[in-house]
Amino acid sequence: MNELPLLSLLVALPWFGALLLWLWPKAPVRGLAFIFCASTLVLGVIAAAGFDPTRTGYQWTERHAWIPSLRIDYHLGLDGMSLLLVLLTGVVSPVALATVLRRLESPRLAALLFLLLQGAALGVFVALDFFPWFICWEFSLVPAFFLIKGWGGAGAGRAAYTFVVTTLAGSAGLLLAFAALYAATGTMNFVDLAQLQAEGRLPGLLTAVGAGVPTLAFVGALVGLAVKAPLFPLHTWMPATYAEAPPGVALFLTAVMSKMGVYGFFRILWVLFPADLRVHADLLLLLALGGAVLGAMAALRQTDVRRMLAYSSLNHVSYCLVALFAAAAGVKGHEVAVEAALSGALVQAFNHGLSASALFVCAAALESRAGGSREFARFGGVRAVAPVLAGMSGVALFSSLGLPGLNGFVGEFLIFRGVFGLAPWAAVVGTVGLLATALFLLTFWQRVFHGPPAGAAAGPFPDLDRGEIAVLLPLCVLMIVLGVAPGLITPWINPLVTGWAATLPMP
Amino acid sequence: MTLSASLLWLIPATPLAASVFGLFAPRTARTLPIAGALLGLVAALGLSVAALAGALVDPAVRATSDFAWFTFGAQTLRLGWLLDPLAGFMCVLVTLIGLLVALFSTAYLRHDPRIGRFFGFLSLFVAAMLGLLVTNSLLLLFICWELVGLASYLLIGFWYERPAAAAAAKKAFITTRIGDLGFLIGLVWLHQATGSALFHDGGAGALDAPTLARLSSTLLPGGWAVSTAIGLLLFVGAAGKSGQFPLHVWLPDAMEGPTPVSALIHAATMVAAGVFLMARVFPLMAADQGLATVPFHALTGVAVIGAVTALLGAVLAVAQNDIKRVLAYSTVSQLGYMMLAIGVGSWVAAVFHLITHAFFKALLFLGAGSVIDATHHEQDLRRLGGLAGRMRVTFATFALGTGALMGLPFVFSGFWSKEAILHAAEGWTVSHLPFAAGLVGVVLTAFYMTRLVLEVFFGKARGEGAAHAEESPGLMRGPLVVLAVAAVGLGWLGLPNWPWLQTRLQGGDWPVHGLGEGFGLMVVSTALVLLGIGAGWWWYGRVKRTDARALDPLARSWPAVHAALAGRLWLDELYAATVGRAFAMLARVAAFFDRWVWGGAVEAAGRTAETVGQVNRAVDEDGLNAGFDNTSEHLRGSGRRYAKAQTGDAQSYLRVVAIGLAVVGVLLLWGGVR
Amino acid sequence: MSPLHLCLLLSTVLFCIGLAAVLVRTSAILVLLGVELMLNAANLNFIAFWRYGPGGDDTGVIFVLFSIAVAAAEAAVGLALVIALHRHRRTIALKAANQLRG
Amino acid sequence: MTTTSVPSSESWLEVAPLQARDALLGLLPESLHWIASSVLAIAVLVGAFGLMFAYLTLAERKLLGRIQNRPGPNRTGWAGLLQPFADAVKALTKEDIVPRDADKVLHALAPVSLVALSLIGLAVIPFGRHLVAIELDAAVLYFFAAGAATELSIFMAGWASRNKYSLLAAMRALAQLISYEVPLLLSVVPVVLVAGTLSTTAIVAAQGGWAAGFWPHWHVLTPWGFSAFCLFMIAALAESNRSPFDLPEAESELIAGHLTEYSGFKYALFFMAEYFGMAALSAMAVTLFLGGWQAPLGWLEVLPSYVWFAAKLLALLAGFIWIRATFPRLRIDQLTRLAWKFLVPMALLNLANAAFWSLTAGWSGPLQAVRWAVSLAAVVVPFLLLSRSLFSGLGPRVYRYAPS
Amino acid sequence: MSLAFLALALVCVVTASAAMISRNLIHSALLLVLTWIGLAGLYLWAGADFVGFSQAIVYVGGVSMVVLFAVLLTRRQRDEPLVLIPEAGVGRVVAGLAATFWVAALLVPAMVVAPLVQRAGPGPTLTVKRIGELLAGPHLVAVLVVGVILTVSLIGALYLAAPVTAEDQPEWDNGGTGRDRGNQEEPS
Repeated sequence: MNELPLLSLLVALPWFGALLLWLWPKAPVRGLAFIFCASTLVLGVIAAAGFDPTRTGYQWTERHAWIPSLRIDYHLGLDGMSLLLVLLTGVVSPVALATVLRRLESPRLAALLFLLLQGAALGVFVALDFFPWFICWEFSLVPAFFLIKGWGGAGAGRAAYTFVVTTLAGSAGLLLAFAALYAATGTMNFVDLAQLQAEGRLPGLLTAVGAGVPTLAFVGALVGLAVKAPLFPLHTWMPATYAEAPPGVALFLTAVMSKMGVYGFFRILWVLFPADLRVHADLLLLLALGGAVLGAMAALRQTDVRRMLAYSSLNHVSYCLVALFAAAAGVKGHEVAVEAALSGALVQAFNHGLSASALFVCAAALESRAGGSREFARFGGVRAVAPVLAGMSGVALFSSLGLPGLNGFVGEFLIFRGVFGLAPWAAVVGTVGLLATALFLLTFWQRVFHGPPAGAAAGPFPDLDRGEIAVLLPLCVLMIVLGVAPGLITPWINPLVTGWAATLPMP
Repeated sequence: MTLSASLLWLIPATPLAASVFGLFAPRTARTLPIAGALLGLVAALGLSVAALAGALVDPAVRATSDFAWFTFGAQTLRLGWLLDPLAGFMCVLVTLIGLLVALFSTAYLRHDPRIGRFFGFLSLFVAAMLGLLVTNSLLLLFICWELVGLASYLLIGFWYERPAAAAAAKKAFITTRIGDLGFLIGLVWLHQATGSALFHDGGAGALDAPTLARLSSTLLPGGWAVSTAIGLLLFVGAAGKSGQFPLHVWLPDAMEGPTPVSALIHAATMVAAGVFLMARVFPLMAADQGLATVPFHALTGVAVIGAVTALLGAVLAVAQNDIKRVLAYSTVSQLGYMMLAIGVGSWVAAVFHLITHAFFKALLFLGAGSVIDATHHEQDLRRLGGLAGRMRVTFATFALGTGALMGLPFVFSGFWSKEAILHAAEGWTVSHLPFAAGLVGVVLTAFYMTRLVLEVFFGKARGEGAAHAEESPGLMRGPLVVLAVAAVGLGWLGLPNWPWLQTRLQGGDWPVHGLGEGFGLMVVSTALVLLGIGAGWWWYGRVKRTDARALDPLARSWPAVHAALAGRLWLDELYAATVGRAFAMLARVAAFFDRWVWGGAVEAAGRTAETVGQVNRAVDEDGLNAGFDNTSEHLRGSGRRYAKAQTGDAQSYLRVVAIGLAVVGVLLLWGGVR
Repeated sequence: MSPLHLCLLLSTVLFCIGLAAVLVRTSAILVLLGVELMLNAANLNFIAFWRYGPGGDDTGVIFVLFSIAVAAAEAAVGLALVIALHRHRRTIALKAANQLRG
Repeated sequence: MTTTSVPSSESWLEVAPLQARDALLGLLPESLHWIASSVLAIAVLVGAFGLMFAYLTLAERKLLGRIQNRPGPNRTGWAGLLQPFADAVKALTKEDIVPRDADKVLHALAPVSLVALSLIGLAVIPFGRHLVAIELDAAVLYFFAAGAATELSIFMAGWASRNKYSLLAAMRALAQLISYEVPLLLSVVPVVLVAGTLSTTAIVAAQGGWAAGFWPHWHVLTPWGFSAFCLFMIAALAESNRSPFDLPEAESELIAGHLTEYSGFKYALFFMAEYFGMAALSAMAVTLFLGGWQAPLGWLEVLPSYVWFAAKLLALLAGFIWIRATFPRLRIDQLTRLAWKFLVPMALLNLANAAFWSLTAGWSGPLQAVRWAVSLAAVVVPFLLLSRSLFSGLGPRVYRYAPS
Repeated sequence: MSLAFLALALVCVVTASAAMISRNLIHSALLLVLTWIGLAGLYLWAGADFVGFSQAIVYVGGVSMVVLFAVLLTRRQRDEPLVLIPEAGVGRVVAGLAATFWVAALLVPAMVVAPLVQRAGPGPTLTVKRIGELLAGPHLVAVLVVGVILTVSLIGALYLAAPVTAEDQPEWDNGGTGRDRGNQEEPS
């Protein structure tokens, strides 16, 4: 138990930065915003350094009574998974912030809102009590809404509206679920609930509350999380939102916000409702596969860069969920496959964060050079005119394609290794998704980068400037390094995954 | 000086390091990337020779050195390097041909501004290929396999300004990708089944006997042995990469890339990777041979596909008008022969043919390259012709290559390796059809090569490019000569009576039998070759075409057949019609569903919420508010009436007070109120 | 009719006269005089009850003393008001002072 | 005269009046005794004071003359003794003119009410040891109640004559009377405080006896007493419109003030009322401060009590006349300022002084001297301060009317 | 019943009603003074000497003066007759009398019916000393309060009545300066 309140600091710093920006009129906005944004990465690294992977359970925990009468605690903690996602947020946020603030005449409000958003996202990853968790979960919507609405494209208003409303509708289910849990157990703390579940008393307590309550609670939580990490049928808000949102925000949305959904699946559904998850595993697996395959298919049809990227991130996140649901159906004897699937899901979540960010930055670069238009047709032969942009986006593209040697492959291989072990048919269908992904990404690459310079590329099309390179380079290096040596991040999640695999029921 | 297994990783590492120069150097850099690449190749060649020497010390032993990649959950993925004669020979082959092609490219691409990038990609390709050859793990093999695919994509699409090249690159990558998916499933299944990612891990590896016995014994629901299924899945990957039917369509289009690329990648090395894979995992493929109960044997599938591809490649090569496409189809056909050899059980013959084919096919391609360079990028046969006189060395080397390809008896390496395959095919117990296909292939091969030679080198120069062609520079002719020597000499390594190569590859004894035993077969094949040449001469030698637009003699005699062949049997259109449209349809359905069905549902939810809001407002507005409004109006009205009572006249108030006093008094006193 | 009743009768009469004046007369000063009269009638009551009542304590008398003092103060203020009213309205008719109305 | 029992110990002179009364009453039936005695008392009072009035007018004119170095009226009778009767005849024979629009009733009522009210005040004054018309418990209060009513008459006079000047004069007179009634009453309060009673006979009794044989207990001979006496006399002067304060009917002012429209007998009545008022106030002063009928020295008791009373009264009246002859007339603003800024504060402080005096009654020996010293200081210091402040405001007079 | 009481009662009633009926304000004021004197007499008759005399001093001395001054100060413009104050409408009179009648209708029967405890014989005697003790004793607070009330009300009355600032002065009251403020035309 480390004594430094690192996690509170982690969440508070961005918010403090936002406050400072708000209060200090003459603040050097960009510098200040970056300092606070990057500070979370520094803290993340410190947390990682102090993190003892071999020990299971939560570290850097802080637990103080918040509302004693309701037994609600201000409980923060870090386990392998949250550490991974905190680091992801730490890496992606500066990238997103840079993209948001690029060539913005009055960056103050945007930076302020972004910092709020980042704080809320970090809050979600470290909170261990439903109360603070849900607050951060909901609060993240507010700045996102305003960022999208304020600096988004033409249809931003409507997109932001649908985004917030659908997410809220979903989280209403979540709230109901935890209300039921609270009614049954009297506590909302994840750790205590997990303990109850481990002792097997949770289902009994829930049925005590009402006949159908356990399933209802499960469905509520599932819907809430499914909307956030777009599980197939509930993803309709995503394309419009990613297309209309300002590139930086879209980047943050896809890289981090969708991971909040995946994190929720692991932290809540996997831990608290394993039985229900197992019962519905097949259906959910089908949906996730649908997301993956149909998502990729739909991406093929898109002519708008960002909408295509939206579908591609739907595809990738769906792969994580495929792995999760396959693992949910796992039984004793399939430990290896379950471990492969779960660690694959987490690694994929992390890697997709990186590759999606890079892709969105490139999309932003393309957009800014084509006068805000996002249609493929507006581009052609960009590689001839802007080779560095082509090179960087090539790396990002092939990483999200799953080319071995880059980080995308590691997650993909683990997921397929796991899913094949658990549900071979799903793996086979999944490969169709992979093929489609390769197809639409290369089509995009061919239409935009190859061929003679045409459209916007014909006109003044400056190559990446120092700012953009400074943002993209670390991402590409990270992608290559993690591709070659995924061992850097897997040790954190291994004990977690082994623990989960050990709890598989008898066949 | 021998190279131990643990240093094997140096072989792929050096070209990789060289590629970094090419890729990250500034775009217009020339000398640094070229020098880097050549140096890398030379070093790799040296190391490969050392490794081969090491392996040949004791051909039977497989030296491995393993390392842990990363752990997931409780499992640790271990990868490793493997040194055996097969790897050694292949490394030498790749590095040698790579070097020669690199030298050729320095001249061939001297005008191209992005030559630095080209050599970067080239080194990357060689590195990936070498990695693939020396690995002891199927996973690492898969990783290199994909990187090779990437390199081919980059090289095919090198001149990305040309849309055709870009499309070809994408098509190549996608088609190989389809194969790779099969490979991935196979890889995953193997790891699932064997628990190890290594081939040979002291008995626990995937290809070690005990695991193979376990695999072949476990049966799938359909009765198939697991090993068969995994074998076939891996074969799908190999088919993709080696351009076997039905995944061969990308190879002819890959000719869009620069000729040295075609020479190195699409003739000698990369396409051979599939065959190498089959050779490497042969024990797995053959695991189910002994089981009679198993309904289908993996190798049978390979043989059938190999035969079909051989026949198909040869047939399609006949009607092509592009010099490189003819050679491409010829490669497809030869790869078919190699797969046929593996299918019939003799992977050694396949490897032997692979080695010889690599050299003479590289020779032919580079010859074609020199012709193209000389005629200022003229690739259409109809506009070539009469180059024999102008380009003597190219013609001579090209003729030697053609001889080796057709398998002219005794002198050329092609003859011996093809003989070995036909001999093995003849001995195949399952069915004789592959043998027959092989023979027909021999005839067709002879025919289209003769056509090619006659069209290009003999007759009148039909295009102005051909008219002014003069011999290529020295740097291009050097490699041609070396390759010509190899094309001729290599055959003697694997003579039936002196099977030096085969024993080394087999790592054990190889039946030595005199010339007489397979003599009958040799006579038949020689006859077929001569038949092919004669036919070739009959159609194309007798009356030289003088006009580029003149009808192809073959078309005159069999127009329908020729048109079919020219259209490549409309296979591409067939694919487009079936797979392409299915995909597009699926995509359209997905997009439609996405926009209307799910979107619709959300939209509907939104609409209902709005209408509920509307109704609520209406009720609220007309119902409740109206009620409140008029009551308050009523109150205000009465209020105003009462206000009138306040007259302001004090006395009127006092009167009221007095009366009130009286009334209250009366009530209190007598009202009995108390 | 006991003496007490007589006294009470007298005070009632005086009271009613005062009340009538207050209710009827229009002149502010007369209304004030009416009020004074009503007050004196009340005082008379006190003294009557002191004189003829069960007796025992003299609070009645004390009360009358205070009542007289307060009545004097009241008269002074009332008439000051009348003078102020006159200054603004030029008349002392009560009708003039009817601004405070609904 | 209430039928008081006659103590036999006193000299027969003391009781002579009582005895005469009893003799007269004896003639009447018992039931009429009460009425007869009161009528007798009234008759005696009116007679005595009427006679005194007459000769007082004469005395005044003679004294003024003598002060102004002239003989005064000496034509009627020996040295003018018959002058009052001559005046009376003149008043009665003069034509009584009443203005046409005058309020006849009020015009007639005014002088009559004034005289009546002046007289009824005398009922409570103890002329002798047993010579007091009505023995009232709240005698002092009765006397000032009567005094207060006189203002009404003056108003009636001023108002009824329908004459702007008379009305204005009446208003000014009333202002003066009201503003001096306050110090009058306040100066009486210390006496009541020390005596502890409102009854005049008790007050006179309280002033009996002599300290150290020769120093009578008269209130005037104490520091607060003397100060109170002076204040009382000044206020009395103002109340009876005499000398320095005779502004209302001063010749140099508004003609005859509120008496302009009066002539003949009504005017005489007003004149008579004025003198009765003056006499009543002097009598009250004697009772309160000069020890009433108490003899100045022990052995002077031999003379009857009413003789001492008469002597003191005549002395005071002479003082009045003397003051009239010597002091200049005060302007209305000086007059009111004197009242509110000097007399009232002095009276209030005097009240405190008297309180101190009565609380420290028990002191004896040396403390007695301390008591005197403090009391004396309590009179002198405020007097000096107030008088200085009194004249501080005087500066050149600002003539609001006359053009500067 | 004693003759004195009847006489005094008669005086009071007659003068009071006359005062209230009289059309001339001064007359009604003076008649009311008589009523007050009658009342003082009644108090004396009842044996409460002190009250009677204080009634005399306060009402006859003080209040009457205030009333009369008020009447004088609020006389109409010089040119309007003083006497005739326009009477209100008949309706007002009838209503007022009706109200008075109702109050009377309440008081008289109430008085008659009320179970009054009577004490025959001579009334209690009340000496000034007794009153003094009472005032200085239990009723000390009341005395102080009345003192405050008097001071405050008199100062208030003074403030209300006196025209403190120029604009308070009505235009017709030229503040005794002789100049008619209304029309400030230049002297020709």
